[in-house]
Amino acid sequence: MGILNGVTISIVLFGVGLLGLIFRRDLVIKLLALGLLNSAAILCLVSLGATPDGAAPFLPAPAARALVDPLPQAVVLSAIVINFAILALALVFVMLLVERYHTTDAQRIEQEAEAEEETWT
Amino acid sequence: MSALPVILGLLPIAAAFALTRRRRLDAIIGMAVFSLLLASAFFLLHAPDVAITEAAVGAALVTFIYVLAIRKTGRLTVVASEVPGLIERAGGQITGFEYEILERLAGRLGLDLVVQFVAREEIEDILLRGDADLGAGGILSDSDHRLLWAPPHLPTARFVIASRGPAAAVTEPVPFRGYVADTIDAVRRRSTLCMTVDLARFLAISRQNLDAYDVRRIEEDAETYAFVLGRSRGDLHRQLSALIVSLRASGDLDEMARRHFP
Amino acid sequence: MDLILLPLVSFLAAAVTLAVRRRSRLISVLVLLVEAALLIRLGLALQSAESVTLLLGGWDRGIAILFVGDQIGMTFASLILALDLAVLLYTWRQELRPYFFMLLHLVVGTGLAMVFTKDLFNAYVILELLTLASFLLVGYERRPREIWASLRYLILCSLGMSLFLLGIAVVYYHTGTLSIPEIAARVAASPDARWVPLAASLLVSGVAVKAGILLFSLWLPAAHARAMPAVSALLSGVVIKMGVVELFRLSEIFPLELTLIVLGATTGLLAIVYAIQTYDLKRLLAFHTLSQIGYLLIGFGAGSEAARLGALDYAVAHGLFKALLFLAAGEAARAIGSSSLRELVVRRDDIPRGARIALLIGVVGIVGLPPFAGFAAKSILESGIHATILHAAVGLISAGTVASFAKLLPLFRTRSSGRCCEWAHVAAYGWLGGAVLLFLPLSATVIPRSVLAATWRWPAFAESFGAILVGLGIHRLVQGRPLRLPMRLFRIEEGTMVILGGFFLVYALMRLA
Amino acid sequence: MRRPRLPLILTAVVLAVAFCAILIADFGFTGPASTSVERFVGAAERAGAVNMVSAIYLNVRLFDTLLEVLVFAVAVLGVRFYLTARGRPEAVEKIPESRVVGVAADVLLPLILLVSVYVTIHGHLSPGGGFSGGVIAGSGLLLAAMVAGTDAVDRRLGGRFLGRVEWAALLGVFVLASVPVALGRTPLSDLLPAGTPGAIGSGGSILLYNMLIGLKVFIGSWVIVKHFVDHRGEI
Repeated sequence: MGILNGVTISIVLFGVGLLGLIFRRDLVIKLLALGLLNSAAILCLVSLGATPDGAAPFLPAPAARALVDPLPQAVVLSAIVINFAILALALVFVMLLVERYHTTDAQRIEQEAEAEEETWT
Repeated sequence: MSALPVILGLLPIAAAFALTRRRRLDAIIGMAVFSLLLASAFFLLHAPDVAITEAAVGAALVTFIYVLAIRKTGRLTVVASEVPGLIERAGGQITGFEYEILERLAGRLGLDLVVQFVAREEIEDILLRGDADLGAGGILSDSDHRLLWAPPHLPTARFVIASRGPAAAVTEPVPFRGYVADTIDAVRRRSTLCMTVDLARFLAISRQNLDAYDVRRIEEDAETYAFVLGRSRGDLHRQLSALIVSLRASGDLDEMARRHFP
Repeated sequence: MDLILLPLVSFLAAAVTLAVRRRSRLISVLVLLVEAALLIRLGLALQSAESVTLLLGGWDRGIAILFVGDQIGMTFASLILALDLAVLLYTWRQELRPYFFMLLHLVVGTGLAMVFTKDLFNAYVILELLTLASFLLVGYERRPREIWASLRYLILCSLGMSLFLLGIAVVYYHTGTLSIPEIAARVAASPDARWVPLAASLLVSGVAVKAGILLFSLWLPAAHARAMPAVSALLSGVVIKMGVVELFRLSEIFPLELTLIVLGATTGLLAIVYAIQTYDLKRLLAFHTLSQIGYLLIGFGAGSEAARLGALDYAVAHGLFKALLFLAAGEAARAIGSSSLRELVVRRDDIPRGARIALLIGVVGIVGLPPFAGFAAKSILESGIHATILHAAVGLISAGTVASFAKLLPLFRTRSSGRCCEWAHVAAYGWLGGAVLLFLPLSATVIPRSVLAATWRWPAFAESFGAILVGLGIHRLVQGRPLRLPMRLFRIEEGTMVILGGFFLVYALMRLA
Repeated sequence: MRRPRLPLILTAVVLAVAFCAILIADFGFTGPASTSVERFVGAAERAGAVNMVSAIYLNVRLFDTLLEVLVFAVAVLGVRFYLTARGRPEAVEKIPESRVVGVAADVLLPLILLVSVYVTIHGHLSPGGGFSGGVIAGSGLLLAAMVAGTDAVDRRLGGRFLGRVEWAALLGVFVLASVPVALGRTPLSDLLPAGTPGAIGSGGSILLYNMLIGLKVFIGSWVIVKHFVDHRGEI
């Protein structure tokens, strides 16, 4: 399948997501990067059993072509929903933070939060 | 089946494109495009169930809520050191002379005004990095050529603060241009001193106990306060200059000054 | 059948709580009673058999979700129910919404599912639900700093779970199943395959983020210290332990001994340094929790039966006294208005009597004074460790524990008896404190006599008192000499990189083994 | 507040690249997996569902799905809890309406709802299921909200009553899952007959689950969308 198979691509996507998570300071974009990480893992699972000449997992099975493994597809549905739940809740929390700190810049929020805190060491 | 490698190849490009956008709206739309591509990849990988769910959840619902949540209008980000009378927090709100000018500027430009309070010495760094548009908070006009200076909006009065007692009488006042916090600290320590300070520092100090000092106002307006902008904010600089000039011409500036400094 | 009923009852209760929206407390108590009965029945069934298995839906092995009730599951399930009761008692007089009880049910239910499931993907879903429920619990009081702590918690946990999902993909590609025993059989058949270390390090580092292993979970103390007392107790007693349970399950698949020992030792020692240097009571407790996770991992990695039993015993003991400490610390901090130790010491007369006694019992348990909880579990654990270096590491962690809790001693130097406190809190303290004090007879019901005998020999006593003396010495030594410890690591950016670094560490260890 | 310094940038890039390299090298991906699909064909035949994915999703691995529904419920609950408590801005102005949107809403909304119902109740026969059906319908209501405002849509749907239905549907899912245990059968097994594959009434309880989940997710995603519309533009 060459280099352009789903698994390799998903690993590259994971790398892109990691860099986004580290380098983008805006929380909204950090969350998008987080979603990308999860999507990458999902793509990885779905591409495990995929063959170009396979058939979607519906009965009755066609005689000529092999069915694609349905299990990764089924479990991935849960993963997509979980991904959504995390993104929605995190966004709500970002909204609450913005109300208090007036910024979505992670480092600035960090500084303000540290400044508010009594010394604890 | 030749479409699959193409779409798979596009995926990292779309993701990298989305995550490097400067504007959040662009990034969100970019990720929506990514999700659609991903859904079609799932379809071509013989996973129609996953494709439908990804399109409905990843491409539609997530995009909706993110687009709804973010603000479409731009912001005017101001970094300021807190100075009484000029720009200060009072009861959950921000008030002051400079803040009022900034509000008018934001209103004129149709931007949301966001003020972040930082230490005085950080303002130049932040502006040079381009993390904020404008610096405020009793900044004395300076000739720092790395930054843009708006026309002065307020002349500062000068105050001499001298310790009572025989030691002070012979000392010449030295100009004290340290940061506000340093000045307050000096007074709080009740160290023997004799110095001249500008209006902003005086206002800050006057909240301390000044029993131990003689205070007198010098009627000589040597210096002025001005806003400071990053080098790349030329257009904003023009708008702000025009605003200050028109405010001064209409007399609003004097009226505001009287209101904040009775 | 009881295996699946335990979590299902909790989930049903969560749904009912929200649908009915009143009498939430009554529902919780009923559910707790039902679950206790089910657990006792399960315990009786385990008397006659090594383990109870259940294939959900009656499907074939290999495709069905497999539930197994064994000693690990039983132990942790009892701990979860004990803490559930403590939290219910403690919050009895508090005004709480149905929302809180629903989340409580979810945490308990997911915990009960977690301890029995032997399916990798099922574990993933459970851990995510646990993450979300505890995320909302941490932010329950809606203060901005809590919100920030909890958002970091969510982001880093979710990164960990993405790693876990990738690990699942690797495993499924090579084995074609998600059931842990089946995977273990495949791995045993080809132990040298290249994908094994990769899969192990992805799965382990994913879970480690949840389990509070220090390299991966630097963000965690912030989240713990910020939550309300009942929630902190639950987080450190249940939520973190679930990550540890999954690590134990993973060690059935992969040869993780070396990894567990190295991770355990670093976690234990690093966290104890932070704990010694921390002068905020709740943070101290949170950091200390991490160091105790180190104990558990060393116990499990050491490989002997006694060490394993000791680790399980210690997990329960720690859950009990840490919950006690968190609850009492919460009440004390609320009475004083600050959780800073200096403030607490200065105004120690204002601490309610019940909270002070509870703190004392907790400290006695935690420093391992014979014959209470900490001592009993530690000596069993140590009797199973044979390598000298591990002994040294465990001893150091014990001494460090004493050193970090010696800071609390001035709290008890007071004549005033303090004002009386709420009966609800006293009931919770009584329940947990009683368990801490009577831990030895309690664990005798579970742990074989031959293993338990190790606690009554003089070396165990000597070791325990030695650790206390050394700890007090360290406390004297470092008191008033603050050390600058890196705090940047608690940010999201650095946290992400540290998690990646941890992945490489585990990978290297797996290749070595 | 400094920009990340060079060593930090380098470390991050090296870590990420090394991570990808290890993964690609050690994954050992050589074409599609050789896992046997036969066992799942057998399972789907026993469950009576044409769509093998839904047979696994709602029968073989039903417990995962139950947890997933709970995850979604928690998300809805969290959004509602945190955004309601903030109080909504006094006057939530309508999203500026354009003719295009109005016409689109009139034409598209019934179509969207129809599709979502089809996707939901044909989940065991064709791609889709309760979850995607519910999300499609719930976010489709955004169109209506853009034209009429969230309050009007909410009133039309029956406001408070809607909340009750949502939790009743959630409760229904769990009661349905508990029935086999109550009757002393294997937990989480399917009591309804498999039926003839391909017929709408086949697939045992899958159709019931799909409908309940669809209802729950429909209301849930509408609640989420509604709250975000009311609090839009806050970041």
